[in-house]
Amino acid sequence: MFRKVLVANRGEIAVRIVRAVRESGVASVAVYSEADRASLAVLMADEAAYLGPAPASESYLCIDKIVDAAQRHGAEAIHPGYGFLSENSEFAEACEAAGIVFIGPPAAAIRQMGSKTAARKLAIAAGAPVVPGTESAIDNLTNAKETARRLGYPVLLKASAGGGGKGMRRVDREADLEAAIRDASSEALRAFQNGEVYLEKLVLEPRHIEIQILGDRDGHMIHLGERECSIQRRHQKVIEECPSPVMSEHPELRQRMGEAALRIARAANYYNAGTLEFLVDRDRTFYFLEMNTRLQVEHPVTELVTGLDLVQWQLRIAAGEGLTIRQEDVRWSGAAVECRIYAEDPDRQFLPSPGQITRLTEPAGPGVRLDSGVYEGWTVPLDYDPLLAKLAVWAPSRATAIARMKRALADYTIAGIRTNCAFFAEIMDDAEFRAGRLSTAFLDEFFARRKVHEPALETEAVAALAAALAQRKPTAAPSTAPTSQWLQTGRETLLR
Amino acid sequence: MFRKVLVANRGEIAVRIVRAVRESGVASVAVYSEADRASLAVLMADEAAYLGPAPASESYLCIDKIVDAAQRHGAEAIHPGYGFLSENSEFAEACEAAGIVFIGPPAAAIRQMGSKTAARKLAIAAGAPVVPGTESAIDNLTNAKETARRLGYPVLLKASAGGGGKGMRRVDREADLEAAIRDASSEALRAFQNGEVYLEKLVLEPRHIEIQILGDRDGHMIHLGERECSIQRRHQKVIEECPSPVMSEHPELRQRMGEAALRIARAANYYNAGTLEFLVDRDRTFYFLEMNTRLQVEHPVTELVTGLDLVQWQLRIAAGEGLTIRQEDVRWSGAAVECRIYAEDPDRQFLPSPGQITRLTEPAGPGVRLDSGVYEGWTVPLDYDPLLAKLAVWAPSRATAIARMKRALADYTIAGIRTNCAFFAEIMDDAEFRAGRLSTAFLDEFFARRKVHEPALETEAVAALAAALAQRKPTAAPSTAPTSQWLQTGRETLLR
Amino acid sequence: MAANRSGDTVAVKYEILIDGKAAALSVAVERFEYRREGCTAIERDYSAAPAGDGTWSILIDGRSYAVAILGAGEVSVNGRLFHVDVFDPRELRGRRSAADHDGPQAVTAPMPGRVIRVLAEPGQEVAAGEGLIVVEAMKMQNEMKSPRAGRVAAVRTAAGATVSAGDVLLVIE
Amino acid sequence: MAANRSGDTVAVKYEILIDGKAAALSVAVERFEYRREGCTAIERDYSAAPAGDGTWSILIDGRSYAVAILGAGEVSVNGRLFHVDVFDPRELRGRRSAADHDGPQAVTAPMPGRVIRVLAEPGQEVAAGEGLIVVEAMKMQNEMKSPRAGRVAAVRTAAGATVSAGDVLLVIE
Repeated sequence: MFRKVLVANRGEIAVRIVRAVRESGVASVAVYSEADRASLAVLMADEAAYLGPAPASESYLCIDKIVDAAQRHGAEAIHPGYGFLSENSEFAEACEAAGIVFIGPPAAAIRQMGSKTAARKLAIAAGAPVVPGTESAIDNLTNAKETARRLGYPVLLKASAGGGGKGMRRVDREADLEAAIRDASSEALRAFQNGEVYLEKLVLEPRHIEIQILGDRDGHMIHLGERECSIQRRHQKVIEECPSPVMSEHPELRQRMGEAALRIARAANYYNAGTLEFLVDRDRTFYFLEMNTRLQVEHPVTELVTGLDLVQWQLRIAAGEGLTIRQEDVRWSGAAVECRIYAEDPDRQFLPSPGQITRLTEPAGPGVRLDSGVYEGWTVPLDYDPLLAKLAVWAPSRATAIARMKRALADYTIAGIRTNCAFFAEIMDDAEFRAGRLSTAFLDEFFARRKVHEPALETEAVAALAAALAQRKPTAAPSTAPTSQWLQTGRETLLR
Repeated sequence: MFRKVLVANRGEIAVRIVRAVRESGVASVAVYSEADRASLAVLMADEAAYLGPAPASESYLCIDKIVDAAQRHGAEAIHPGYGFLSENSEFAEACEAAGIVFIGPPAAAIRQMGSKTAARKLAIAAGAPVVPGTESAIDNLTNAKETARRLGYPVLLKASAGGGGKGMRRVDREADLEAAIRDASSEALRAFQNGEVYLEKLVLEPRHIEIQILGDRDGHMIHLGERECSIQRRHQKVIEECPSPVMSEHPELRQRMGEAALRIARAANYYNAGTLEFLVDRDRTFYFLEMNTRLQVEHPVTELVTGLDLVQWQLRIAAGEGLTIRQEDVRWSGAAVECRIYAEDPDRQFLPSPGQITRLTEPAGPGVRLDSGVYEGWTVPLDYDPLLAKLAVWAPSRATAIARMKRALADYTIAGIRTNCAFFAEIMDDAEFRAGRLSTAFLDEFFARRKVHEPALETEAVAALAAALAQRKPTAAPSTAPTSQWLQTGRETLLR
Repeated sequence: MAANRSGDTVAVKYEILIDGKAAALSVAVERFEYRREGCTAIERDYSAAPAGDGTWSILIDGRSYAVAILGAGEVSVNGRLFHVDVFDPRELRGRRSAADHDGPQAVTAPMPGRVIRVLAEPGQEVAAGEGLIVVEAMKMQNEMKSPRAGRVAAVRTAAGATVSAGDVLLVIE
Repeated sequence: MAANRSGDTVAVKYEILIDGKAAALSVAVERFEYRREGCTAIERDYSAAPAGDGTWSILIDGRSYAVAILGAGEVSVNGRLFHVDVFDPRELRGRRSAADHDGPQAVTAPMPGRVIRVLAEPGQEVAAGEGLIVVEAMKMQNEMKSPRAGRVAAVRTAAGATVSAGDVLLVIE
């Protein structure tokens, strides 16, 4: 095992990895931008290295600064987390060139899977089904229009270098195609320094289900089953679970998708942890979408049902140890659900809500796992993704897991900024969600059918009473100046 | 299932039960004394009932007040938790008499096991080995001296109604017997309103291992394996784990003790959850000690390795549901360790440290379970047991669990009062503990061999620097007036 | 108890705007009255105990409410959110009229962030819903659209500028 | 940074009592010197960033220290506890002499709690280690023993009394 590992990331995932490194008896080095000087990861790590100003382009995306930090601190390996440089093959190569182990797959596999079009070709060659679409990036509008007509609207624009829904646009009519290509391409350029976009047939109301795989450098590879990630907003997952409700009804689907995933990963000579994303339509036909050549945000739900620690396995595999788990050893027990806690306002089109956390009370107790990157007094920077924490629960059954999640959400208090906790509590009560009838259209449909239940008048009165009491106790609440501003802005927004 | 359940307890266990009740879709009623008006359990429960002044004798020990509260609030059942009235057969009878379900075993079993001497007789009849000692309570000094001589010193004085080490004394010489009986008896009287004490041979350096059992009202009963609880101070468990290191080496012992436990419990016509405590000597000979006819403080370690929720099963069984788990269904996976976080000062003979918690940062993340009864700003009353929270961890192996516990302890910050967190961190590093060489003498031996490792001078300097910086920021630390007083007292104590 | 500590013995009256609905609250020592438009008023005895900074345990007839003041007018009661503003009458009237005047109208930043693009110039005629300014925060872009048809009277920001929630970015007349 | 904010540009000197050992600390802007009895002094550049109330992140040459002020002179550094008192020189001298005088000596409560029994009377001769008073808190009894042989000069409490840590319960002379 390594003696020292540098964690090239920030926020909750940096904390999660620092913890795994510590639990493996290895020293950890956190990195930080100006905005993250006192981040939780910096507090928890054994060492910390300054990268640069707040913008990621000057800190967390700087290959040279990170490799230099690893060398200065004598780190033998670098864990990239997710996002930032995690799927950047130049970074993986730069690490190896500097004699530092990149904790992830080989650079070649990252590059191949990093191009969605190349990944599609590989999957087709490996005999895995893919969504109909172009094999290559859009070069000019005429060809694009032609392809779109061939596939038939609606179509989906996606960034070749993409991920996390950035550079992605649904296009319903040819008239919108040009503008959509412009926006998607410029967004992709900003996000991935690569403006290439391509076209895909839009599969209607599919489930988004992904397969976790894990392999060692000697070619032994297994799958750890699926994660249902259909509940998304702006192509960003917000709720994930394992098992997928559809797998509970049709267990053979897990095996079939698991085998398809392994075929594709083997074709790429893959090792370490990776995830293959699929769309599953109403007939349970599945299409390979893309491969994420890194740890996923939602990996905890897999850890909760399998009892395996993916990050600790990533470390062991990168250190050259063999994967000692055989496919038949993998057991899926109970049900896990995860909610992504974002600094955003679900009542106002999920607008980001950075700022200082003035008070924090976190959920705990039986079956609750919280992976958080914040603390009371921390100021959530506006420079990065709004993910504050991942709240995951495990229970013997999905129904109990949902009840437990509801309980945990009610125990979660984050003051000073807006979060989506109360929004998740509503979803936990939604009949469609409880029935496991999920698709990527879930949230749109939810908002359509959503009716805010009139609270008991006494409950409402208590809210008013507390607000009045708080006014008498200046210490209790922040100045109400921002209040009026926010609410006014809110009302205007709603008028639009 | 019930519609509403009253939780007749306080602190972390009241919170844990309220959570289980909520997750079962049942309404909860918390109870509170004057000292607990704003307790975490009151905050979390759907309803709350006032019992009386702070002293337990005027609140949590008042059968009539609690039964009355349950009736006023329309609760169909009462969960007693542990301690207080949990092993009081009159309470169980009073509930049934009032038409309220007592969530626990039948009153007869409580009464029978409540008298240690009766329990011994039952165990002997059931063919389970017991520690040599008297069958009956001490009536006069002469007989006591005679018995002690027969058993041979050292002997152990124990309260017939006892539990948690109250009214317990080790006696090494006849000269000390009289004083020991007086102290033990008066302590027992205060704790249990019953001054009866009896004599037992002291088994030297035994392991304290207990077996968890669970049975329904139709006579189906299973055991959920053991908990190793050897690490105790003042006969109070402080660290518990499952599996016991001795079981890992000798798996057949779990089965043998499990069967003995079931024999005894069946002989008492027991149902619901219960625990049978045994002493295990160096040759792995085990002796039945006593039965706790209630939920144990340390139940989480069993839940973590078996995946079963004991409190939710207690509710179902009390509601008349059958126990659907067969003995062969029970699986023990991985390793769990629990530390009892007390408001006490381990550097000063574990003196209690009540007071206000000025800041609280709780551990979380993979494999960490925290059952806590406190929050930031809460004032820990001096009227009750000093247990603040139970920190439990699960991991695939005992070694990883220990590393994880160390990590979690480092992430735990409780300001304003003293706790034993740093003390536990030391034990996690202890070679004997890591080797699993445990006995009830563990802590005494630990203190004997304990050497405080000189910190790096830079680390010490950082402590001084921070204290100096804090002085410039009055907000950061409480006034230093108490400081000097504490430290002075501390020095005097150490001079004694 | 909170009411006690604040030391007043007669009822204090507040005008409340709760999730957009107007209400009147009158708080005396451990007793309050609440009348909300369209509902019959309720009167209750209550006990309020502080439970950490910005948090209270409120008991009404044995029912337990855990209340947290989240700031920015947000109040959580047993995990349910309410947007509450507490005013004195004059302030409230002032607010309400502000909503429905139709002179020049400000387009304000809905969130803290950075201005990515300004899509309109002073003097330009814009249609209702036409894009005016793109603000980015936390990797999310948000296009400010014109609240109504009109003319751009002034642009108060520029590409690259950092803005706070509520800042006026542009004025339509 | 904390040093910066406190606004002083010259070094500030402190006398420290840390886990019973005396030390001298001199703090300048982002640089400190620490000399503890029996060790060679160390001098370091540091960065201190506040990380929530009473908590700091302190970086020294890339090494990260999470520091929490726990109150009552207790400081936690990466989970390790230190008992630290910060004095000015005069106060410190006063303290030290206090330890080893042999006039009347106070027996103080080691913890907040209630007095269960008083075992000695004024005027009574007591031996070193003889039990004087029993205090109970959180279900635990603690017997205060005589620090030395002597005579009970005064009893300052009674059975049933509630006491705070450090209260003088009894005086031996």
